[in-house]
Amino acid sequence: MIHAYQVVVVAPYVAALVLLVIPGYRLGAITNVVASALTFAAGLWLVVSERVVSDYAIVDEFNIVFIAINTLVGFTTALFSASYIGHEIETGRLTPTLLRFYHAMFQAMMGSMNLALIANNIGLMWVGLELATLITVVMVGLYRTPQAIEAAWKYFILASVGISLAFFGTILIYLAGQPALGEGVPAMTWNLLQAAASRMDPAILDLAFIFLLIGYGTKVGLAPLHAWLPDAHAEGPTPISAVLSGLLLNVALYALLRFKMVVAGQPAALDPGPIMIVMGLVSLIFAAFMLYQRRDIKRLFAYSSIEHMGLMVFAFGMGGPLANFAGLLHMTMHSLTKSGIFFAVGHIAQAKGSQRIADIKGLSVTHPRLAVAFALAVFAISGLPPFGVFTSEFLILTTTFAREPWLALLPAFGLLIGFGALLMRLQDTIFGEPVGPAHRVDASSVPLVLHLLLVLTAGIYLPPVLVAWFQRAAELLG
Amino acid sequence: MNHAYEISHLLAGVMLVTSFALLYQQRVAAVLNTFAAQSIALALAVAWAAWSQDRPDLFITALIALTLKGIVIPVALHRTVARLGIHREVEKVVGVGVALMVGLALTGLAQALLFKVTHGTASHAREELALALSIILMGFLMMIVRRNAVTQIVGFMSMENGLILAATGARGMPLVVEVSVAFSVLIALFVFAVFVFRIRERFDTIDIEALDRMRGDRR
Amino acid sequence: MTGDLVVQFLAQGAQMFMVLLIAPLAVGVVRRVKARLMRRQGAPLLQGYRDLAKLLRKESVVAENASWLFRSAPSLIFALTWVAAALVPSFASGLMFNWAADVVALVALLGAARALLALAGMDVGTSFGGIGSSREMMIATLAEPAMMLIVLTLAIAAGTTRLAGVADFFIAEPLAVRVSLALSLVALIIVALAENARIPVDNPVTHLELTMVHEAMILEYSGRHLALIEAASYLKLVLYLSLLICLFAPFGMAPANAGVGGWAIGLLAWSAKLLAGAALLGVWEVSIAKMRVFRLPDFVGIAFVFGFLAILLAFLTRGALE
Amino acid sequence: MPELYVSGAALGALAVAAAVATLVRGPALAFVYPLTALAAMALGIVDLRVLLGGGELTVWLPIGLPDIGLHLRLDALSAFFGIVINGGVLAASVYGMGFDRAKELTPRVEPLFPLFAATMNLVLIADDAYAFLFSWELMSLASWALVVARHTDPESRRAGYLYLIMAAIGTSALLFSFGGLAGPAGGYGFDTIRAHPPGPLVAALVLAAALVGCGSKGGLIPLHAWLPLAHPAAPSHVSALMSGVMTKVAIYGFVRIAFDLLGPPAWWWALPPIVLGAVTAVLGLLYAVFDRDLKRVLAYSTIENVGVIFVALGLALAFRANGQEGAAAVAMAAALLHVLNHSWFKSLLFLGAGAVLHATGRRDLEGLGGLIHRMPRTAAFFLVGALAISALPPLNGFVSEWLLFQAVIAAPALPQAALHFASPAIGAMLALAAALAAACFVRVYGIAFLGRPRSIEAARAHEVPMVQQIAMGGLALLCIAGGLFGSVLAAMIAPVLRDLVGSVLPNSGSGPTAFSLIAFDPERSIYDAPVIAFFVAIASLTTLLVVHRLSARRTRLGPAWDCGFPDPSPATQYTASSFAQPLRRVYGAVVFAARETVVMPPPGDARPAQFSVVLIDYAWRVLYAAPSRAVVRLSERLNALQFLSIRRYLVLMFAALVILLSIAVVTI
Repeated sequence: MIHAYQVVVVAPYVAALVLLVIPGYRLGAITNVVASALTFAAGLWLVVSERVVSDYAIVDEFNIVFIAINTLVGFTTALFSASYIGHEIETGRLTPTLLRFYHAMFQAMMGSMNLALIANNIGLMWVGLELATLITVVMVGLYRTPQAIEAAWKYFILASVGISLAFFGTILIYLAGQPALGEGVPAMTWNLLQAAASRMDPAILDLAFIFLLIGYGTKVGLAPLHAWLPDAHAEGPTPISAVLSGLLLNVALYALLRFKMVVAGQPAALDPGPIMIVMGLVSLIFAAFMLYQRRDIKRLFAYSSIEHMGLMVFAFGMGGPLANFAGLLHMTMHSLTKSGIFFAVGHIAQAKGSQRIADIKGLSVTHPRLAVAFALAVFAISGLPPFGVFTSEFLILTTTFAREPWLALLPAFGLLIGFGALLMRLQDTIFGEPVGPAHRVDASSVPLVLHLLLVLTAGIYLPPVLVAWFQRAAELLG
Repeated sequence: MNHAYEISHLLAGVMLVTSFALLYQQRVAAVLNTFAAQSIALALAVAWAAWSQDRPDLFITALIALTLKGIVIPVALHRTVARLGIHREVEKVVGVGVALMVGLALTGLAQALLFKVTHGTASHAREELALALSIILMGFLMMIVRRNAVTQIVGFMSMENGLILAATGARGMPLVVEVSVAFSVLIALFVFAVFVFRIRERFDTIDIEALDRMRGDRR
Repeated sequence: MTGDLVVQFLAQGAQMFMVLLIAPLAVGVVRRVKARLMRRQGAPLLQGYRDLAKLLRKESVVAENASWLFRSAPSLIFALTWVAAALVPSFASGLMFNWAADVVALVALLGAARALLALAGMDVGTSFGGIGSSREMMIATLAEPAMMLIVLTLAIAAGTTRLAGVADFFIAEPLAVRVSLALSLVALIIVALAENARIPVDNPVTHLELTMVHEAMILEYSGRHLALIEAASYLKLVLYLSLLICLFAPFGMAPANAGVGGWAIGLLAWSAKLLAGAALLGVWEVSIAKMRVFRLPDFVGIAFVFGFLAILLAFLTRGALE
Repeated sequence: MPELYVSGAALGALAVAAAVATLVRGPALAFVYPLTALAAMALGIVDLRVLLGGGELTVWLPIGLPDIGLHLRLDALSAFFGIVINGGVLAASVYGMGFDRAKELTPRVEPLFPLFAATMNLVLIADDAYAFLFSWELMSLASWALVVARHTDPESRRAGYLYLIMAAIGTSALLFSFGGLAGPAGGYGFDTIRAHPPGPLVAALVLAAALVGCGSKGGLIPLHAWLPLAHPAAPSHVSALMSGVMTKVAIYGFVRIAFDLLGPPAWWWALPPIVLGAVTAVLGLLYAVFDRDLKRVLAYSTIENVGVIFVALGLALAFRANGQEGAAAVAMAAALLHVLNHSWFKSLLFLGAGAVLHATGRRDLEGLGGLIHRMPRTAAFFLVGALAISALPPLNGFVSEWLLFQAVIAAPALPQAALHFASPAIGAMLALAAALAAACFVRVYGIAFLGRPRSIEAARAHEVPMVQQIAMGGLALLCIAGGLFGSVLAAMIAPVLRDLVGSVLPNSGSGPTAFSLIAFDPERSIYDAPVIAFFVAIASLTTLLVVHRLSARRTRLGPAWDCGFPDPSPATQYTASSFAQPLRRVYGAVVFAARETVVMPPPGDARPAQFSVVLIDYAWRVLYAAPSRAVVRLSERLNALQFLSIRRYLVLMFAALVILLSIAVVTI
């Protein structure tokens, strides 16, 4: 009897192998969609089937949401990419061989991320996360333009250093857990570590958390460890940007939070809260200012991802049931919205044949529907109602003000600065007299609409079961 | 079996010394030799751990360390260096003296951090851990105080030596072997990447400064 | 009872017609006094009545592009001013509709008349009208804050904004908060000069473009329209004079329940005081020169300052009383 | 409870209208306005029933925030503001019915119009912080989209940008104030908040945040700069909504927070609203008096009225804090009635401006003139609005103005020195504002409607469609009726006053006539509009009669007096700028450092003389231009971090690591 979580992890890898041998990119694209649909189905099955805690796999209230999101966005992205990537062949940016490679890597990446999410073993999670990272490195360099290769190289070096530091942190966690849990696998198992946290050596925990914060923080894209993120988003294929912002950052943050749970279990250890608050605020405000000078629309939204990651880290740093709840909600909403935005950006790039903001004007005249969808997506990410991001930002800011009135000014300041830049760019792109070419967009708009609908629903109504999961996870996060 | 610790500490100490030597070296060739020495020391340390903790699988790690990092990569890099004709002085960002001072400070920091560790198995392993940590930090330092790609790769590899050391020092830690393999692959990719860029002649030198001339988003 | 009501009503009506009746005479007095002080023969005292009658008889010339507003403004302006003037307690404080005479409302009624006049001035579209209207409104913005301060002082002193109430209060205790009252008296006089377009704010007899204010606004009017506007300005003068009287020299005013006899006395006293005030105005006007338009802020500013001082002093004295 | 279903249906209808309008195109869009009008009427009737019938409607839905849900509540206060809102919406939609189906309907406006109306209603009935801010921000968003409807015009893009940014700032301020009210436990329901009023320090922060949040939406100086740009940029019937109605939503927010949620006030809470309000009142009109764009003048005068309302609210706070409920009732009545009145005459004026824009295609006063001949009805209605907004009796503007002056006159009785020494200054500033308002609107009306046309368009102007005249006429009628029967309105808002300040105005039965408006007690102050109007009517009738009898009836039409220059061109008339000149000399030099420069060519030189005026807007310079420049400069500085070499990025990483490690060393 195989269990859903096994399917969720294994299916993509199998699909990857299959895709490696399938000739013809259309067939490959279809296979990719089918495989992702399968994984998504398995994810849903996982949601409804009972929770799992085995030596190597864990599925609890905390990660179930992220598995669901992961498989869902994986599916929608595959859908988008299937209708999008053909265009790349026509424009000659990709060869069929590369495209076959692309599809295989896509599945492998999804599988690795699912592995990282489901792993009950900190070593296994590390492996999964690093695998996903290295694959994305290759994907970023896919176009083989100088810029793409440079972005990939930068990503590669920074990520490798991050990997090493994270691994050292992992070793330290093992060392901390070893006395309590004995040698071997148990000392690397999430649920046991969490349970035994109070009996661990605080000093080692602190050291471990710092290394993990820097190591995984590099993947979360916290300033000043963010340098790889904008270029990687800008130079890679758009579907990959969507997956990067929507999923990989989340998975990295998920890892960080797991470790925070462990550290939170040991009162004697250094409180990670202030550190996370500072790093979060730095990323938030820094990214907000960086938005103003952007000329590449994908890089623009990459920086906005940094901004929102900063806000989440800030929220988790604040801690407490309300802020943690808001942080988790924000993670979910951000990954849905941001991947949706990248879908829209892909459409725009096809419509105008360029991703330079200067070349994009008057969309609301040439492509009214696309313009409306894009505007809605941007408003959603800016935390305006009726979208879910508004809910999370509402909770974060209000509860912060209620607890630390003066501290609340900083995130609000950052968000306002960021909103100023995004709104400016939005108005530049959708308003005014259209310039340049206005091609027909053949990429499917279903994924974008789907994501917008989900975010909209969340802004108006949060299903109680979701709320229950989040609240449970929030109290674990301390 | 107290001497087990002493021997492993001895080997770790040797590695630390080699790290300092790496910071000190002026010429690429010498850097590579020193690194080879460090890797061999690592191999010995791992082998010793494998024997003393009787975990035969660690011998694989030792073997990898010895062959790949002790011999193959240094030789390969020697070739490259010769081919690229950059075996003269390595351009440094800060002087050797400063680098060594910073290295000392980092070592002190590492000691101070692990001094707090009080109980559990960790406390036995803590000196070794401290040494590993300082090796890692100094590898990182080497990556940022040297300007050319080969020395940076070496820096990264000595960082990773420190990691393997720490991993083996942690008694009974699973996956060490797999991870060491993974890291070797990573390094292979590193070296490979440099070669690739060289072969495709996208970048006429492998000085990393040149690798990122065309940072995106210019006007 | 009903008879009493009728009498009351008649008394109110009487006040209404008294002000109308006496207005031209008051103006005549002013002019006569000025003339005499200038060693001129001067027009007879009743000249004002003659002027009105003459204007009413003349045909009125209206510019082609004048609108209905231009034609209907005069009667409205006249009516508003008349009502305002009739609301100020003159010879008796407790008349039937005395409660309707709220200071704030009174000022506002005059404001409405002024706005209409300014609009009428701009209707034909000559630059004269523009000059007059713009300057008139500017002067109003200077005068109204001062007026508000005066009202505030009185309200603090008397605890009401009903003119009759204020008058009663001053009849009852004529020595109340004297200093601040003196100050606000000066302020009110200055405001009155500004509002009535008298020297030094404006010269009612000039027709020199650069200095005209009120005359410029009504330059296009003639015949019966002009008559109404002139009458309105006469009434305004009477209004301010009797306002000054009822606030600062209420003695002789008949109390609420005084019969016809009391009213007669009050009437005599009031007319005497009114004409005396007119004469004083004449004296003042010959003894001072017209100011340049943009010196006015300084002049009316004095009223503002005095009004403010008056209130502060009122606070202090009240604090002393408490 | 039928009201519940009616209002639900009406709101639903608005939503449906918005949704459907996004799908249809062209003339079909015209259905929006009748539907919106009906919905607004229904909502208004419900509000009226609740206000008069007492009681309240409450709804709870399991959506919105988890564990809290969506609370909706229609109490007396919401109902009163609901009447204001829906009255404005009704007028605007009736006006919209007059649009030319072929030319004047665009998918950029019609779908958002009902949405805008619905969101404003939602803000009023929201009974928890989330619902409130949700609909508040949605309202901003809808109005933003309406502002940028003419998107090809860079000016309106700029206006929209500034507007939405300021709206976001205001919303975050309100987020803070509700966060303070809800407390760390997150009790976002208003009933929870009422149950646990915050401590003094938090209360102060909440009040400050609320003042920023609502002030920025209402245009309180110095948060006003967006308003004169955004309100005129929208289509005129939307400008009417934004200026006449949406600013009232902002005021509602402040009243709800300061009088209802925040618990018993401290006396010094009154100072910020009073001071800011008074400054806003005067400065707003000075801006207006010097501006030459018809719609922008109206927007600036909106700023002034908001200031006046805030002064009244501040006084009400002060009186209430000192337990003087009677005076508090007077001040509050002044505020609420001014809200109502302003919504009427400002909507009327904006619709009139829209009519002028439609008829002539121009907004600049210098190009208008003589419209009273070409569009007589519009001119008449606009005149009513202009006189009403100048607070002249017997129109409605004066009723609230009178009550406000009564409140100011009562202020010296307050024990706190700060307040009673401030009262004369407040009174003087309000009087100045009133006089300036009169000057401003005499100028607007005299230049735009009177005199001779200053442009071909003005000379060729035509009257607007009947429906639009009906919309304006209805509002004009309301202005007159509200002026005559202000006492009735005051009686209507009694429940609101009782809820907010615990006292009401003495009912007019205790006065001499049935319609006399009484402040404090009949012995103290009475304003009886009907009686005064009756006197004026009698007087003017008698006058007309007498003049008709006595005078020569002959009237001769002749050319205007031209000083001997035959047929002077319309350019010789007084212009808007020249009308403003005396005021500019007196006030402009002080407030805006106004400088006039005249270049006279020497005799014999054919070049025209040049006259130019420079006004400096310090508020803009300091609070808007400087910060935006700072943001850009800082972003340019930071942008260097996008272009570092990999090694430098590694240095950053290393530094972060070492710093954290050192922190660990020192802290553990």
